[in-house]
Amino acid sequence: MARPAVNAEGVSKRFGATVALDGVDFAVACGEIHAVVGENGAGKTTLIRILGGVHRPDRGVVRVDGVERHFVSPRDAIAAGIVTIPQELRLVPALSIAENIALGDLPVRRFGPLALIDRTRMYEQAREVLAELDFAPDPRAAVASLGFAERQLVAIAKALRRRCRVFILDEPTAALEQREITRLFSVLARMQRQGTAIIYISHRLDEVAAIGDRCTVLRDGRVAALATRGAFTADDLAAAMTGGAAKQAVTASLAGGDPLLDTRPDGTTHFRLRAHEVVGLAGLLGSGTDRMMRGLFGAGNEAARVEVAGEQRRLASPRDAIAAGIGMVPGERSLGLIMNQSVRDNILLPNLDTLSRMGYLDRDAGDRIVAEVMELVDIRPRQPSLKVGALSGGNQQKVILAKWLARRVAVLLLDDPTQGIDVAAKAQIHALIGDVVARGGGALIYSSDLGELARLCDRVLAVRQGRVMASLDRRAGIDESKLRNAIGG
Amino acid sequence: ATAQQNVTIGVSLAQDDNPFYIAMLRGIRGRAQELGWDVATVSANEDKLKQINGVQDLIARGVKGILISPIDAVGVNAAYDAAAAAKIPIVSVARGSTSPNQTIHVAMDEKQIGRDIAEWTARRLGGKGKVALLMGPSGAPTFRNLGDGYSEVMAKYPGIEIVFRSDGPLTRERGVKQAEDVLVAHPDLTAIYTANDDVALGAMQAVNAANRKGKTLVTGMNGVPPALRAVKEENLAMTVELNPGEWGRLGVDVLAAFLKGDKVEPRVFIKHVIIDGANVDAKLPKT
Amino acid sequence: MTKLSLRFDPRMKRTLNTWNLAGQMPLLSLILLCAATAVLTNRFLSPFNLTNILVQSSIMAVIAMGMTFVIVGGGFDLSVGSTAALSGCVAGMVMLEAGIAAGVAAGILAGAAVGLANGVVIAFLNVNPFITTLGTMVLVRGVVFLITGGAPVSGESGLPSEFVAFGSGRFLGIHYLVWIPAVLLAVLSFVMHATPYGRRIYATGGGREAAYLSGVAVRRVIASTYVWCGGLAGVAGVMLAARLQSGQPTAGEFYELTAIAAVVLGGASLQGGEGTLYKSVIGVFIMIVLGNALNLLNVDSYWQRVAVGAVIIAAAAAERLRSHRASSQ
Amino acid sequence: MTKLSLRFDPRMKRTLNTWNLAGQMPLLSLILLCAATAVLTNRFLSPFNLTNILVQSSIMAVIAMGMTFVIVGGGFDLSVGSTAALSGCVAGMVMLEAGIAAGVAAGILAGAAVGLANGVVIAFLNVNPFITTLGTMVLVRGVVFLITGGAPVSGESGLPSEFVAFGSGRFLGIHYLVWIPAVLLAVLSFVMHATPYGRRIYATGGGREAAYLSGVAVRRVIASTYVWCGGLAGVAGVMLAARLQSGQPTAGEFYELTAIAAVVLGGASLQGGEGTLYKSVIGVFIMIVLGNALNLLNVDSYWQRVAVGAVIIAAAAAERLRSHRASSQ
Ligand SMILES: Nc1ncnc2c1ncn2[C@@H]1O[C@H](COP(=O)(O)OP(=O)(O)OP(=O)(O)O)[C@@H](O)[C@H]1O
Ligand SMILES: Nc1ncnc2c1ncn2[C@@H]1O[C@H](COP(=O)(O)OP(=O)(O)OP(=O)(O)O)[C@@H](O)[C@H]1O
Ligand SMILES: [Mg+2]
Ligand SMILES: [Mg+2]
Repeated sequence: MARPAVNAEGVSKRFGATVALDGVDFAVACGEIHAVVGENGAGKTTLIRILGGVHRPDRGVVRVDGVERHFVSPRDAIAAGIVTIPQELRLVPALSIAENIALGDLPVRRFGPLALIDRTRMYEQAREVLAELDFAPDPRAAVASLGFAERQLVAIAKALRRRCRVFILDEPTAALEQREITRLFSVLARMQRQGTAIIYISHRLDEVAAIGDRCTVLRDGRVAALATRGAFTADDLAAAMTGGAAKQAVTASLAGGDPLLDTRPDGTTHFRLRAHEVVGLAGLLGSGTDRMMRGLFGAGNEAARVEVAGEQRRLASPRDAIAAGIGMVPGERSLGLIMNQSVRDNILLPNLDTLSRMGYLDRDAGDRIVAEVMELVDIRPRQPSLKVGALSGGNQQKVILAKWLARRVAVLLLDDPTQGIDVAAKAQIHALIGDVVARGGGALIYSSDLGELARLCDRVLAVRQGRVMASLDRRAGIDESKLRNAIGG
Repeated sequence: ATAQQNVTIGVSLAQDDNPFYIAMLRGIRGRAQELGWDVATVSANEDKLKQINGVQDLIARGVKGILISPIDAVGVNAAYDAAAAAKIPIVSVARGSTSPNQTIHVAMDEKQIGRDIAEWTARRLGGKGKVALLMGPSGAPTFRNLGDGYSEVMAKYPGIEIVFRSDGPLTRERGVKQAEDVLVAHPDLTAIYTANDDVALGAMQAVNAANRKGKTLVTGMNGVPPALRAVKEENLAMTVELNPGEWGRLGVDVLAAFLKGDKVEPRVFIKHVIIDGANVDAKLPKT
Repeated sequence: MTKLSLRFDPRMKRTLNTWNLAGQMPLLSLILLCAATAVLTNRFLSPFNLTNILVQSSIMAVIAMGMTFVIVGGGFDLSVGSTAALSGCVAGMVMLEAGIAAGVAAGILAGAAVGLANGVVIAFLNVNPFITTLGTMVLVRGVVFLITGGAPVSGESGLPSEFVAFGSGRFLGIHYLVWIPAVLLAVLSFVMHATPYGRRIYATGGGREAAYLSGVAVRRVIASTYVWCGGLAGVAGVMLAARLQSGQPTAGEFYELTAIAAVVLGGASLQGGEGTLYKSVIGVFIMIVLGNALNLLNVDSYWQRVAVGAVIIAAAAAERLRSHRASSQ
Repeated sequence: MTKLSLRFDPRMKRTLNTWNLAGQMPLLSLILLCAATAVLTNRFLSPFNLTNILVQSSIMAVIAMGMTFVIVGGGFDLSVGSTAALSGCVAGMVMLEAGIAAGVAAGILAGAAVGLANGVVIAFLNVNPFITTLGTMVLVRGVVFLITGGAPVSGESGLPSEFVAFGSGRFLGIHYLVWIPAVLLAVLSFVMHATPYGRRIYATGGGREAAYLSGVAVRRVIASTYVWCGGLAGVAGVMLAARLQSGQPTAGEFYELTAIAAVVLGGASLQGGEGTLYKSVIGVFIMIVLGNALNLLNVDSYWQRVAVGAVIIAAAAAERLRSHRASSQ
């Protein structure tokens, strides 16, 4: 292997009592794609944040081209040619797409000492990099007007635009469709040929197996395995990550109970969810699945009129929906959780009414429920007083599910619930959905991963422009390619 | 028949939430009504720029003359300049200005009032004791002058010591709080000077609560009815009657004389009267 | 993790864990301040002065508790000073006509009504709380002057003597004025921490969208915090009228800034979702003890301002130490 | 999309697209206010009165521009009023000793120094901006009283006559005091919209973390906004001294609230990242025209407060119409 472009030697990092990294060695060479995988909370993000100048290691050193460097801020790392696409989307919603892409390095025209923004060039550059991803929004539109996955593309474009020697991607594909992923990979391949060192973090192990030259597996803050291309398969990685064999996802039960949720037969969006049934929503970026989901939860612009368990209901707010036995896991975690509050408070939030004893809160009952559901969902650490913001992504997602499981809702609306979640946690979440369905509930699930839908669902509805265009039934067989055709991908 | 075209005069108050100015405005309005004049009022709430702006607005409105209680002797001179430029007479009432464009000043002798209060207090104390000064808002010249007059006289009494001195807003609440604290620091305090009756009434409460009634004299200033009642009940040792209503009437009369073309002295003084147990009965509003 | 430990309030547990320094900065600042003053003047710890401090703090403590509701809910209220003045004057006017009980009730209701107006505009019309309550601050002050003609409200012969006596009276050796915030603190702490409603306030302030998607009626919760704030400002206004033996139309100026400062010194976040009633009260004590100390030490009133400004900043900086580790930037 | 259209500033384009209503609420409010007043009194549109309005707005406009920097950067500044008083007094004192130019420079520098202190504490010590600038507001006022002894600064025979003349003089028929904000508006708008530095302010206010990860020196940017704000408050303080023909230690009280109200009326978000200088100036005009109109109409000063409060809330509510669609709940 060539000389590393950047490497970490024996880096350790603690956050309070948590040891996020413990003596990790890591290196990436020019022209190499080095994948990093590991369970949620294994320390992947912490590692690349150290390389990117966000955190300073407690022990160990970072070298760039063999020279020891002590980055004080991301600015230093960027100046050294290390550019990162962070895991949590970091864009400025009020600024335009082009400004976000150029931020930190705005193109200027100089008039003597005066440097003015060169807007023409800024828009051109934005258009160019966005085109590489097959994405052509108006670069002058505000980022706030974009959907979650579209913002992900902008974040990628932003990093692509920086000429860099080391390119770090922290779960860039978590919310993306196959089409965008393919585009991204071809861009990465080109950069690789040009000699860029690439660090690629993902939970989609087949992806990793496909593009990684080498792969580091982190477990509990240590390097559990380091393998080169050809020497590992997705299953090997899963085994190394968890320290044992992973279960594959469940297959759904046989469908067909009483109708649980029936949208008004207003033509194109009509569908029905029955007990014991998992229905999928599939759609491309901007197809409106998220709006459909919010609408059903009473959080759309207009009240939803639906039949729940055979009863006509008007859902004007999430409160109405919850009262009708519906729970939703939103696509963005920050919408599902109050980050600076404890796991306990978050889980109890939708359950407060049931814990009210003549106006006051039954703490003991609350604690029992929290303990029970944390056990059931396997939230780690089992510490109800921990702030949710300090949990890893997978555990955060489980907390959102726990809120609704504690309430025993009949209908779960899940907007990309396994996005950014490790294989083991993903299997657990699938199992939990299975449990809900088994005890007579129903689930409506959107996923950016069509394979997941194909495995999980009894029926998948293909959505385009907010309308249900087709319905694929499990009995007729569902597979990824059929789905892709149905949604127009 | 001469007042067919109604004359409007402008009034610019330093504040609109102080009983003194409220009473003064009432006097102005009363006298103006007798003359068949209209009154346009603006209030600055102790903001100098706002006072200049208000006077400009009055000029824009086309008033024939302006009565102003300037917040500062220099700071609002631009208002006087603007009036002069528009050839409108501008009469200071109560507070005064250094502006050459001030037409007339209907004034009180602030330093002299301060001296009179001090003399009265010193006599009562027999030339011995500890005194606290609760003065007016920082930077307001009237209250600085009052305090200076007061301190000047007290300096002549070796037996009297000023142990506390503080600026603050003219509110009853502040009177209570600061008097409470001073009485902790100096339990043997013999007199509290206050710049205003509201402060005095607050200080008086603290004195009574500390069981110092009669032992710590509280003096007021302005002569508002509740203060007169307190003097009557011997809770307040004395206050000074300024009769702001009368003051306002005088201001209108002076302006009227000037507009008629009569000769008026540039400074017209209003009398102040010390009110204590001896003469309070005559001053109490009849019930 | 044993079954037993689950029965503890996690909040209490966290507090215990970190008692030593973090989270208790406001209390430490207060103790430091008191100790320094006690060293400089022996009168500070006299029973008489301690009583003073309690009484002086009482009114602001009630206002700061109301402000805590609003700030925890993610809002802001500049109108509390004007509201207190309104309540005091309304209470006085009604009292002179219809007796003490009616007066007190009217005063508190007037405050709650202002709070309701604020709450509706802010929560349901989505107007910025800063600008809304700035508007009500000015507007309500105008209303106070209009109804009183700018003159203090005390009638011909003063407010009813029982009411005036209440302003300086004691029960078990403690002023009534001090009992009120003490009882309110106990009751309201229960509301904030032990009722579903209280938890919803924290949730709404901590993440409005997430709370909404969890079925919290966020608008109603937000509006309700302003009603608390207005109602408590009303209580404070009535207390103030008792203490000043009159309804004072000019009372309460700058109360809003003092109250917000106290709440922030008590560790609340103006982002919402954080804050504790008793710590806000500690914040009030810091402000009041500081003023008391400077008066006792006969510090020049100009230097007093310098000292107050410096201490506010220093106390806030000390409080930052606590959250320093928590925030990465 | 043609090549040509790319050359437009997108902001302008966006503004044009939505000109009809959204985004121009402040201007519409102002026009409505002017129209209503003009109907009620024919004196409103007299040249004398229009000049009045311009001069009256000038000083607050300068302060509001500084406040816009801070608010766009995600901050808050309560200390501008005290800072303006400090600058006016420092300018006066230095001017009496060392001439006009030195005085003006000293005044502005004093303001910038206060801003720098605020900025360092807020950006680098991470202390809450509300509490920090509340502290400086009180502290700086104390300093002003200390250096002036509480008395206005005008020397034995007044400030230099050229300086006083400047306060009422004109150039091309327009007051100098009006030229200053006009020129500043042009220059500073350019800074905010056409330079990378300006965009970094928006980015920092709109998403501090994102800006930080993009390599923006967020702390330096934030600190710099306070320096602008302090420096511009310094300019305003010097203008005020010229207008008041003296340095006034008590000047500038409540300016902070008026300035913040103007900026928010101009559509800025107290969350940061949004706001435009010229709209903040429109916000100032709304406040000043309102006062002017009420004076011309001889509205009682108590009713004036009621009207000002109501209009502030109404204008803010109108401005909400714009962003209404954006907020989902
Ligand atoms: N700022 C922080 N404060 C406290 N704990 C933290 C912080 N950042 C990370 N951690 C903890 O460090 C551990 C490693 O986190 P890290 O984000 O690196 O995991 P990850 O491998 O990226 O997980 P994921 O797949 O969920 O993104 C976790 O236990 C996490 O809770
Ligand atoms: N999001 C963040 N995560 C972690 N640390 C942060 C973050 N934001 C700021 N910091 C801390 O702030 C410090 C300074 O940040 P920043 O680069 O904004 O300051 P600066 O003064 O502009 O830079 P410099 O001092 O290097 O010139 C960094 O060293 C870092 O520790
Ligand atoms: Mg991660
Ligand atoms: Mg740095």
